[in-house]
Amino acid sequence: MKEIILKVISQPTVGLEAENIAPKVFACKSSMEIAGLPIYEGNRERRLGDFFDVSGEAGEAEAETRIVIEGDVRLTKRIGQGMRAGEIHIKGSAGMHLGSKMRGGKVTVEGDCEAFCFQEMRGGVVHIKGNAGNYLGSATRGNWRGMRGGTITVDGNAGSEIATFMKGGKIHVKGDCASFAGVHMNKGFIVIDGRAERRIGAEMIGGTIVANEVEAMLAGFKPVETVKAPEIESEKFTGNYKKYSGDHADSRAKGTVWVKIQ
Amino acid sequence: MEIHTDVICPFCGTLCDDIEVHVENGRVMEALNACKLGNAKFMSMNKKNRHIVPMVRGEDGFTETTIEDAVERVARMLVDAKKPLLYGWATTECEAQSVGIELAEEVGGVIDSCASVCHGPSVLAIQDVGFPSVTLGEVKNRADLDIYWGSNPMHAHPRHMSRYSRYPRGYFRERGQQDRTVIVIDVRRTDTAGIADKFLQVSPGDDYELVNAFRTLLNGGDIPDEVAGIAKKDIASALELMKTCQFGMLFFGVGLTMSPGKHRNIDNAISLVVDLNKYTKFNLIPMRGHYNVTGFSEVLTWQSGFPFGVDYTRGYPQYNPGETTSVELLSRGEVDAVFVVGSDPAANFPKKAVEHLAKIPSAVIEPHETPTTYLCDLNIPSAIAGIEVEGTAYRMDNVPIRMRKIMDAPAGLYSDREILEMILLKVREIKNGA
Amino acid sequence: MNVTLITGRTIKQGMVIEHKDSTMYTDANAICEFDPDDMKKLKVSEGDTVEVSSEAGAVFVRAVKSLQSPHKNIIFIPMGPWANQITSPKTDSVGMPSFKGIPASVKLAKDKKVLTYPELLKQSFGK
Amino acid sequence: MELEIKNGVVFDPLNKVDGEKKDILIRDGRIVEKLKGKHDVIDASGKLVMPGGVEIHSHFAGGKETAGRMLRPEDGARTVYPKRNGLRSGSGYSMPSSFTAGYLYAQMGYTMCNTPAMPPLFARHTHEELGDVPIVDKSAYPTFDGNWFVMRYLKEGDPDKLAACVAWFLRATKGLVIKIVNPGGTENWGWGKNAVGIDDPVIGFDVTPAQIVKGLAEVNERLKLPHSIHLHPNNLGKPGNIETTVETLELCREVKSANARQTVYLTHAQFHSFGGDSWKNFESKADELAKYINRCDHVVCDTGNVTLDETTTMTSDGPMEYFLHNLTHLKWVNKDVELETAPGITPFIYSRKNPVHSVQWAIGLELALLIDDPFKVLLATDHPNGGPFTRYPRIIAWLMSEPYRRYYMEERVHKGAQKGSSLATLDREYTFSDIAVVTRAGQAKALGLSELKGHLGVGAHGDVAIYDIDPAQVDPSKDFKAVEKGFAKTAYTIKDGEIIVKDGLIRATPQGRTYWANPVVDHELDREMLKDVEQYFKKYYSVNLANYPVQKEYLKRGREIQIDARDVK
Repeated sequence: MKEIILKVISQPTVGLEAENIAPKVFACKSSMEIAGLPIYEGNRERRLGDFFDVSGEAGEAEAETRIVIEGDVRLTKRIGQGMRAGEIHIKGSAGMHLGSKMRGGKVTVEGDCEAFCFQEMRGGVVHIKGNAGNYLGSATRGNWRGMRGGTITVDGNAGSEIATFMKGGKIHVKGDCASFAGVHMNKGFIVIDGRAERRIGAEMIGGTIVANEVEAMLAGFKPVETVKAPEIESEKFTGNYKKYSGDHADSRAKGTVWVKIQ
Repeated sequence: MEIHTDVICPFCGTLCDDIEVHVENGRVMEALNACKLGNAKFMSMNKKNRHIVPMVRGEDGFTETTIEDAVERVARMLVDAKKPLLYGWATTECEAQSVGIELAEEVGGVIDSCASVCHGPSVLAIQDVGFPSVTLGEVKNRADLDIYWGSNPMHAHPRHMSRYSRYPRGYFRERGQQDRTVIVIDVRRTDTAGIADKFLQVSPGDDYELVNAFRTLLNGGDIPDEVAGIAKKDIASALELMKTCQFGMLFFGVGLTMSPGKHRNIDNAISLVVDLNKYTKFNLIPMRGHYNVTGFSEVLTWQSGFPFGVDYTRGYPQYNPGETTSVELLSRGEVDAVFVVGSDPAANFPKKAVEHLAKIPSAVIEPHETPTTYLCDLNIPSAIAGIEVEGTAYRMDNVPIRMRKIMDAPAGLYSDREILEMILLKVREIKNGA
Repeated sequence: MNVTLITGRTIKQGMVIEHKDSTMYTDANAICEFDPDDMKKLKVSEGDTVEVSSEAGAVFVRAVKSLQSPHKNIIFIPMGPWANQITSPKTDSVGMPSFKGIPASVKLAKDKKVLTYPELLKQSFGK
Repeated sequence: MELEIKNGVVFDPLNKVDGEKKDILIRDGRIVEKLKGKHDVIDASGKLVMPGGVEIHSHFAGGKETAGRMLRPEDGARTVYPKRNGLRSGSGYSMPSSFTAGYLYAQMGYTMCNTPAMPPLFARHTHEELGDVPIVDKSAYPTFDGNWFVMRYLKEGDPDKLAACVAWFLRATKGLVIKIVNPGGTENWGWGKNAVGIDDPVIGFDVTPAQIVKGLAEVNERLKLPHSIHLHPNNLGKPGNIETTVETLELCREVKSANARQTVYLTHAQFHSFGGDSWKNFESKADELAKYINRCDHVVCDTGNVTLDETTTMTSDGPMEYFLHNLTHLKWVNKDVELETAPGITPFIYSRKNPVHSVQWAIGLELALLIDDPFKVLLATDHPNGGPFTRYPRIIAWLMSEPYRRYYMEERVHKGAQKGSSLATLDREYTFSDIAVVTRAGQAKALGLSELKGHLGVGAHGDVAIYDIDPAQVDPSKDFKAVEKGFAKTAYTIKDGEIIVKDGLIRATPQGRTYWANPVVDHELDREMLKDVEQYFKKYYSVNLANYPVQKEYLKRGREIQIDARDVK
């Protein structure tokens, strides 16, 4: 795999839209060509090279291309949108819509990511070493088909409404999770190692959530049983867990939430 | 004396269209049928010292300028900006809103309305789960149960209950009030709660839990003895009223959209209403605040596909509230100019958002002095829509009504639409010249 | 005293929307409605200045006895520049700030002046 | 302004021109025999020339159309149209926004579009929005299915006032056509109920769907309206509904036509041609409907083709949309309109893998192929209900090519379509002339606007579509892809003699006309009827009568069709 390095020169306050920062677009291009790619600063079309020093070499194909971003790109949106293969490594924090509709490949973020990242993801592997913003791995506005595949791991905390309308794949949050984790979830798997704020699994009709601790369970969740060291979605968990079914606010509810008994 | 009948009140989303206004020598003498709010608006037409001339901020405060100069300044500000925000639009007519949308598209900006800090969450909820609704005449003719949740019409929509819900006689409700039951759900015992048959005092921020409890019970599940500060038996008995009525209505206000959970409160409430349709006829209507905030979302939707928070910076409409809405854009510092029409964000936005507004180039079209005219660099006063200018407005239930003109604006004042058209023309001139 | 802050519309405020340049506007908006029992607890009387603070900041407003009580531990400030000194800009990425249900605290500040909006804006934004 | 279109291969069925090489001359917006002076020339050699397309039934603008867009930002985000070449931007796959809809229709060669279900109370909205649909001429059909005045006069047996009242509503809403959607069912939906058979009672009004249909059909002819009643019968989309459909059509058999045309227009016939009694034994009854229509002269229908897309269903048939929502559990909009009607909306995904959807796909095509006279079966998808109007080129290709249909039957759709329909046995292939009928000439004729629209004879509007298809070179049966591509974007679209589209690109965006009917009845009768209207308004509507009628300002280029109906006394 070959590597292109983008070093941040500046980040304009109005932000950038940079769906062109993606392995598929970079593949087979020279660093000069890459620096010449359009990138959008508000309503102005600019060049990627105006904001990033480009070095290295892109691969012959999407799968052969790794992009390393050095610096903080919190204000750059849409990096890796729709990627199917290849790799993106951000050595800082990432902006909105990172990896949205991603189907494959690998994304690593050393810092945090903003809201609306990895929406409607279908495949690939994501590792966020800092915190993730609201709507991580969720559906876009109005869509009832959210994340369908792939895995996202967050070492820190995650914001509210992660995995809305989830239909598959896995999200693992090693820290805490704000409210409405897995709202309207249908299928898929969420694991929260820390504490989940209230309204976890709200309006879920399917899928599975495991949490170490919850602020409160909604009335629509019915305790089913207590299980010692359960195996959930082929993963082993240690300790005692209380299993709930819900959210029975919806008559079709077939979701499951497991909460560790402290 | 001129007597104008069937006048439309340009105040709240109830959009009463039965006002009789008496005008003598350019003064409003009376506004019959209007509520306190409407009356105050009509009477404010007699205010002295209205600004006629645009004002521009200089080193020593504001100085007067010509409309031509003001138009050119706004046009330049918009053309120079990389991401201008065009905000407001709830208190002007659809014809002006339409020009505003064209202007936003032309300058590649973001256009957003007061909906984003009012019923925007309701729209997000509708987009997730739908919107079983009716026009207000259906309520008047059929409803035997009206629920006001997180809304206080006695204060915000004073004639709502007398025109449509609590009091009127309808085709199938000949006895008026006697045929109807009213439930109020709120965090305080509001004045509206005072005239309700049943009041549920929900603990602040727990509305979602309460809806969840209603739905769970409705679906045959069980709930704890108390949810959201309300005893199970009270929840159950309110639910029984909902299930057994012939035609139920849920009117919900910003008490739900502004509380923790925001759009999810509405999302779940809508689902409750959908569920209730298995038992009886049940619908809902949001209590929209400003008289034409609904009209703006209609016009923007048929023109762009999306109802508020539309970002045209890429030349096509993009919509993602939470990203493309005003409070984020301002508090994240993502916009570099603000143009306000028919709104008062300096009064209505949290301080952090206003801080950025105060820093960047800004302009406002507004008939009166407001915190926003105080903070903006340029003010263009305009004629008052719905009184001095005719045009379309949409009621809270999306019914379009043509507002009447009942008096002339003071000489020298233009309508919002005319000013916007001048700016649009100037923008095109500048762009073509550049 | 720790309270939950609710902001919202009132009929009085609606009646002065076209008169923001007058003292009526300050009178209708720079107020804080209390549950009467809470007022007793705080030793606040009608018309006293109180300081309300939240994570976002602090503001001085006049105490008013709520006519829509009881609402223990809940205070109400009409929407406007005063309330918005202390409302939260946090929108949970949905566009809507938190105007209701905000954790806040109140204390009596008898000798403090309630600012008019130009004074308030000048103080907050330097303009 | 003069224009000569030279050497094109012209299909103009209303003037019996069938693929002849012919020049079309346009002066001052109208087709003429001779030009006077200097003029532009379009060389249409080797190209297909047809009158501008006429869309008789498409939900492209109006209150529920906008509610549908608002409901589905995900549909908006799916397809976006950037601002360019002086055109406005827009969005929407199944439900394009207003400017975009006008551009897309013009690019396909359409020059008139009619929006078929306007709740009278929302007429102002519809006209505001129509003003933002550029290029095409247009009209709107106000709905009368649950109109309280109509039901009251039917019950009281007062056909004169009924006629006067319908005339008043057309005038007040600036509407062209009497539209009926699920008669009686939309009023019953006010109580969460429906009317599934034509004799079901309407709660609180003591009338039946049959009375509403028959009564309005008679009024329609007494008022001598250009079009017949435009009918969406009870029981749409339910297995076995063919019975209701035929019964409903039969109600209008004896009604005497005032304008020598059909007395009932059955819209989206596909949705009304279902057999079986559940989704399990669901089957096509297109043959039965076709047989009926072939036998009689009082019915014209459109197909209501299903195009196998993800779309947004929207109709004034509120109970049907609720039914659909309960099948799919997808988000659902309902919008009952006081004293009038009850629209609903829900997204729908027609899947090629689904046997029912595949049969529905087949039914639309069967109808077109089984009904002998193409003037009796027009092409429409009930946009966006069966699929977006942008799929018309594909439907045209299906109709013209048996191999293309066979390919779909065998490779693309569920095998259930072979069992549940007769499509596999049909080898009829539409000619270009047939296509000209089902996309323009037939529509214009059925609408009663064939003096001006749908043909290229002298006096007609100078609306012409020129397609890059050479009938001498292209065999539609084999080259179906070329047909599909050719009909997607015109080489030229000419509207009122002005070149609007060239090589598929929009070059001008004039404002089209809005047609509306104004039947003038006896003055005394009108006054008597208005007294009732005033009383009802005060008591039951939520707006004042004075604020109800649509002001002329809302029609940017209104065209009143005044009709002398003073013999209605």
